[in-house]
Amino acid sequence: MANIQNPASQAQQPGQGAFAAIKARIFHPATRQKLLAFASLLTLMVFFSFASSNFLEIDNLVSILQSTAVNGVLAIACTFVIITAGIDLSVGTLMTFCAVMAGVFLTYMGLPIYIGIAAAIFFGALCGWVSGVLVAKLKIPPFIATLGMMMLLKGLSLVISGTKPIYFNDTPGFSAISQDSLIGNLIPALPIPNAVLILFLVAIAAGVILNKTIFGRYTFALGSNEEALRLSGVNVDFWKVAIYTFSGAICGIAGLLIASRLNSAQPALGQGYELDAIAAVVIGGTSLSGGTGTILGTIIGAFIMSVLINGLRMMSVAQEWQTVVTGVIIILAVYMDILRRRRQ
Amino acid sequence: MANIQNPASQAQQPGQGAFAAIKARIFHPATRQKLLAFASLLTLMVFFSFASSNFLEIDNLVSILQSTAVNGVLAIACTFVIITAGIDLSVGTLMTFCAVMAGVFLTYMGLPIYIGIAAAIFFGALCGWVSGVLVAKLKIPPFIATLGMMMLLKGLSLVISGTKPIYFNDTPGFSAISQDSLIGNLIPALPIPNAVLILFLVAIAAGVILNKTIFGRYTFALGSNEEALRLSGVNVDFWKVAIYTFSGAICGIAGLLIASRLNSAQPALGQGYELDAIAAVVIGGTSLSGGTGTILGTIIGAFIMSVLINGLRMMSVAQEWQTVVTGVIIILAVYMDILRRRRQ
Amino acid sequence: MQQSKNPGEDRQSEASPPDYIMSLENVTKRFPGVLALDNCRFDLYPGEVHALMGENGAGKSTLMKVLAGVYPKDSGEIRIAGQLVEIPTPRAAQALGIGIIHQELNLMNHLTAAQNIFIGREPRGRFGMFLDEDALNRKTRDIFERMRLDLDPATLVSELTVAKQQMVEIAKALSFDSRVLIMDEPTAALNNAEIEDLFRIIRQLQSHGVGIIYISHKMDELRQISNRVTVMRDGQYIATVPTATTSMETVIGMMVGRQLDNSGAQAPDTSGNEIVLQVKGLQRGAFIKDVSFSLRKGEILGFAGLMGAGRTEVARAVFGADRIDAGEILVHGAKVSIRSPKDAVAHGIGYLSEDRKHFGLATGLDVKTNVAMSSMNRFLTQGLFLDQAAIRDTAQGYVRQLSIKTPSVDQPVRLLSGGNQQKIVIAKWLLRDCDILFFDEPTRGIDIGAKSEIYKLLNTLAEQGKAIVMISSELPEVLRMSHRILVMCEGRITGELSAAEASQEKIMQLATQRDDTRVVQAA
Amino acid sequence: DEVYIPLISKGFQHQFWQAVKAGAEQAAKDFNVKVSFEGPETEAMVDKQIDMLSAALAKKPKAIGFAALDSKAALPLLKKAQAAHIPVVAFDSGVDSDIPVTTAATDNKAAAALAADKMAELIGKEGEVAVVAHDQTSRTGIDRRDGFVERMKAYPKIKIVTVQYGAGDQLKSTEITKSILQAYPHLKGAFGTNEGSAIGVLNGVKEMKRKLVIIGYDSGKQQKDAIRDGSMAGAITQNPVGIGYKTVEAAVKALKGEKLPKVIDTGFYWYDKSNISDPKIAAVLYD
Ligand SMILES: Nc1ncnc2c1ncn2[C@@H]1O[C@H](COP(=O)(O)OP(=O)(O)OP(=O)(O)O)[C@@H](O)[C@H]1O
Ligand SMILES: Nc1ncnc2c1ncn2[C@@H]1O[C@H](COP(=O)(O)OP(=O)(O)OP(=O)(O)O)[C@@H](O)[C@H]1O
Ligand SMILES: [Mg+2]
Ligand SMILES: [Mg+2]
Repeated sequence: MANIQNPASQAQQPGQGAFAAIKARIFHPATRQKLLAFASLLTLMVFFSFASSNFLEIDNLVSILQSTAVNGVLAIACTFVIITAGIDLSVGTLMTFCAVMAGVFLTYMGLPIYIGIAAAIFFGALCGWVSGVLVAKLKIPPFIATLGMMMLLKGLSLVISGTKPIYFNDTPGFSAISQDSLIGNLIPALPIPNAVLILFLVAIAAGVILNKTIFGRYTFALGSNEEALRLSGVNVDFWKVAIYTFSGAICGIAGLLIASRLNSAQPALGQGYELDAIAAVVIGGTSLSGGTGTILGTIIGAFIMSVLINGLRMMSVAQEWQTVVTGVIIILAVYMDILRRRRQ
Repeated sequence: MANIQNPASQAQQPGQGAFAAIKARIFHPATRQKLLAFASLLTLMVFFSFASSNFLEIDNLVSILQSTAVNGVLAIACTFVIITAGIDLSVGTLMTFCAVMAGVFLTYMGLPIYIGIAAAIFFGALCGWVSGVLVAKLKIPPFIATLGMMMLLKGLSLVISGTKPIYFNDTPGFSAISQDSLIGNLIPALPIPNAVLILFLVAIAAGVILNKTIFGRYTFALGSNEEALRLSGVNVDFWKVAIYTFSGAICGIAGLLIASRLNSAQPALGQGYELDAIAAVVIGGTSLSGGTGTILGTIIGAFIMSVLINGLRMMSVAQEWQTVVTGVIIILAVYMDILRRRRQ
Repeated sequence: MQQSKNPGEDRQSEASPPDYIMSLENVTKRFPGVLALDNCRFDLYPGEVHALMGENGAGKSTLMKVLAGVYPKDSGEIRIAGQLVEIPTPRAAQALGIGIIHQELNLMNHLTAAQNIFIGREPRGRFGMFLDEDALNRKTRDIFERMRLDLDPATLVSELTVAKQQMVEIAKALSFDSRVLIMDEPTAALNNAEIEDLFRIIRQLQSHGVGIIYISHKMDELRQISNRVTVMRDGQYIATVPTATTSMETVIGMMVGRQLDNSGAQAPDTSGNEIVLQVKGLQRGAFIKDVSFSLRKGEILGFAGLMGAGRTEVARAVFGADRIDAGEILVHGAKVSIRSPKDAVAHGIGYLSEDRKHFGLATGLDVKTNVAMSSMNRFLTQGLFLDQAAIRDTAQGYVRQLSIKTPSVDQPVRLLSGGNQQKIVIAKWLLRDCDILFFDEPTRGIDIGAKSEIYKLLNTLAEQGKAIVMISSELPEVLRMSHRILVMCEGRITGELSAAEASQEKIMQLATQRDDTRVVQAA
Repeated sequence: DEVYIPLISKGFQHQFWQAVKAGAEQAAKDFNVKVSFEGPETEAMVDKQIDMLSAALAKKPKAIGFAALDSKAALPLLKKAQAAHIPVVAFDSGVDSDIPVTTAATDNKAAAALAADKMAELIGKEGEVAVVAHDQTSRTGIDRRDGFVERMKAYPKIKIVTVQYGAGDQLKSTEITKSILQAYPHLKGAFGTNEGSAIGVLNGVKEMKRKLVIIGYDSGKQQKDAIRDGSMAGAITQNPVGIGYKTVEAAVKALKGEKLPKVIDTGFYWYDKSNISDPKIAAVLYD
């Protein structure tokens, strides 16, 4: 709505020449937005590199990357749901639930590692499917369906694990999923952990799915006008369930990442992670009212969050002030995104 | 949207007689809905009174009432914002912030009690005003604006209190706000604490404001079609800010209630409370997409939540299972509400 | 510059004579990529009905929104009663005595009709604090009575049909007692009887000296109601002419810049063709009562009736958008089970909704996605990926074929004018290539040029062997296009007319043929 | 009929509380009573704990075990218990009141001071040290932080460069540790004030491939493994099972009218590679 009352002050001049045309291509709204989305991130990084001498060291950059992995993957999962104008509060505890299920198959049952991986993703998809059915078939608002799922899964993780962490010591190679560095083995100067590699692979796959496939197209259409999509003869419920299922499966990957990183499934962890993930998505320019969004934006949003937290820690800012600053920056980042859009 | 596809099976029969007319009045949708909203609550209460012999004792009922007070008041605050199709994630930490501010004025400065009360409400309104400006003027989505405020206020509470609880021992009478019983003094058989009295007073005031004043009218109109309201020449931004401010002031009252109950301002408390409050609102039949809602429903929703938790505790259900059951019941309660509406 | 372009114009004076109640000079309004108003002008006398004409996207609504304080103008002058004014907000417009009925409905669905009408001007009761709901309903009832509208002021707007909602919008505009009243396609959703009522009200306002700006694509209305006509094209002012002395062909010529072919095609005989769709005993609550009909290949079957007759309901039910209580649907002679629009589309049935904003378009998405919306499967490569280039080409093809006015196929649909949006819905169903097509008010809000294109299109589709149901509340259109006409009233089919025997009178008679029990009530 | 004793703790999801619960359940079996165990999700939720206490009192228990998050806030309910002649046994940390018949607790401050002494010893009494604490506002969090920080003042050449809080969340504590290590390249030691924090420190150090003296708190499989393989220098353990057991035992004794000491010190121990298998230590550790 807002940009309908677009003040016309920035309107183009009539009679553009060839030069103007070239300029227009470079400053094409879509291109410009993507470039500008980096701006907040870069501003933050420049600021912190002045504020803390160690900030730009490779080790620290790697650890920023590493710390973005879990939130980044969760944020990608959320992006799909949010583009459909839904919301998913269960991503954090679902991640934990998947980690616990991997633990059940690997540690309790002693099955081979790939079964554990498959189990995490399968149970993620299964729980996503349940949320999807609640939302699509029973018409329960996503906020409530996933709030309920959040609590349900939190409880189940504790029940299944007996409120004890499940360790993966008996599954050699499990911790490598997240902690080893395939890239580092090839290029020693870039000791980027696999978790980050997985984040980027998931992001690329998600980006392709969102932009190049029918699944992605329906994701946008659902968020834009569900009824119109239904009346176009599309099985809206099916696709909605599919989107939640897919998003759940991605949470399963996040579960593997965190379990592998901690070499254990920590059943009590997870609540609160959903807010970080949603914040990343929205900072990245995806609208909570649905119909728009990009994976690239989400990734940038996730990096803004982790750079911010890392930088404040590097500056040894007191924790209570870290919270204050994070709150302010979240608002600011989204505000800048809004200004950017309005200008177009 | 949903009621357009209203299945016609329940359609009225043509040619209703006088009898049918009377029946229709008794079963008038609005009346019936309100009656039915109690049904879930009563079902729960009947169930628990069989499951636990102590459940129906006056002490326990009073303790249920007492434990509903804070969440009930927060849920009332949320109701206004949710009816505008917004959301307020900051209610929990705002409540805490107001409690801390009361502590600053009463304990740190030693001012008289009514100044502390005024301060809590004033700072609640002030913070609500800030959220309102972020949402209405800067067009930041309510989810993000209030998420940012949630973090900001959490941090500020810690900063101001020096991360220590502020006790109200030097303010005699402060604990009476919530813990004494005016009703109990009059009718000893009903030792209902003042907190509950305040909850009901706030509810009645909120109900009147929502249904009988222009403020309430615009609250509904905003949630129903903001653009139409704007085109009708109403200063939409002003009213939106006013609604968030009002909601903030109610959070200030919640802050007083909790501070008085604990005889201290606990600066770390508050996060997570917003989800309980929102759950109560939605269980009470207010739609997250805005435009509809009742205070009575919200109160019933808040009672459903606290009866549930109390009942499970009385049954000594293991805590992890309590979480599971709560998740399921939240979904069920909302689903029943949806079924009920669909039937109309 | 304007004058040199428009030698035919009869009022050339630069300054606004004092008798203008309102005048606009050189108003320009630019949207990103679109020059919506290009030095446009307009003026209005008290007590006149001044029609504003132009093709879809000509800038009519934009001009009116500038007047109503919705959009700020980039440049230009607005005078009210000779006084230079700025109109930054809708409130300012109201204060200046400008009332508007917007082209799109702008109602708050969760509020009652009365609450909508007086939003922002609620009568207050005691202490000026509480709302006086009784006074509100009383005042609303007065307005409804003036309009001869039979509607309970306390009905929720969401429970009203589009037509009734439009009446509420009209009532709202009337309630302002404005000096200038803008009506942007007020009759698009109304039937003849309602239009008559509206015209009666307009004449009444006229006699009280209210100046009325009237936008419509229905030519016959202009004849009936307007004193002068101003034509716009591409955001520019073309000319102003008195209605009485100007032929409609001239006006149309100024609008589209060419002559239109208006000859009605001779209805072909399709009675021997294969029956592709047969509906038997369709029943849905109180809305559809025992509706049966059949549709042949190559046939255009008109559905006529008054507002709320149940035509939309029938189409939605056959299309699977609503559940039905009873009834059989046969496609190509075989009984089919249609439980959702997906099933319907799978059986080759398409449905163009009468409410494009809510049911037809994902307005936040771009043109090409909307065109491809129900045919995505067709653009799959390797069963997974979408062939973006093909989607783009296809969409561009339709933009050209239907003369859709849009900067590119990447433009979000919500930025297009109403008529162009409608064309995109049509493109969507053309692309889907269904055998059976329900067109529900296909020309609602469409300009005369585009209308004749759509008629041509319908005829072509029929010639290609498609079976078409055309629901329309414009009788001339039904009469002109249909090979056969079904008339509905209160959920039943009250009669069938062949193209030859059909006439406005006959249709109206069937359309008001109520149930016996009801006739007594109505009398 | 059966004697019922509810225990209201400060939490339930952490291993520590699960061990307390296990001790309480053991005692319940030994003394033939019924117990229940409940605590809020985070140690910030003072009012939720009070609701729990209130519900527990409504169940008309014979006695009650209570680990107050904020004892002043709980006072009205404790008075109510007293009026109903329900003996209250405080556990884990004290209650500022004379209502409890006894208190079964660890002196967290002294325990953390011991950790500081060990740290000083292990890093050679000089250098930079960091604290990753689990909470900024809870009693245990504050006591362990302050106990450690205050004792370190006795070592002038040791500098505590930063205290950060990770909510006992392993992942958050890992990230915090990594940024601390990055910001203070010369760090010689780190103290994690509970199990989650300690594991976080351990992970962070491991991921940064650094070598430093890590001291943990509480036990759990990962900490025990780390101490065995030398990546963690040692840790403080309380006796959570003992706390749970002693709490129930004291309640039973109170019901029988037996005299109880004002404080039952359940003790704390330093354990490292050398004594981890010692039966006395092994008995107070949990997985
Ligand atoms: N908010 C907007 N942003 C960008 N372009 C717009 C906007 N509103 C209108 N336009 C464009 O301005 C032009 C004029 O639109 P307008 O709605 O005034 O046409 P109209 O004459 O009312 O057409 P119709 O008869 O179809 O209603 C169109 O090209 C339209 O696409
Ligand atoms: N969702 C709904 N809830 C209640 N009544 C409805 C609903 N939809 C339609 N109706 C009623 O069903 C009847 C048929 O309406 P329908 O829209 O089919 O009429 P129509 O002949 O298409 O007329 P129109 O010109 O208004 O489109 C009307 O009386 C209308 O009030
Ligand atoms: Mg228009
Ligand atoms: Mg219709």
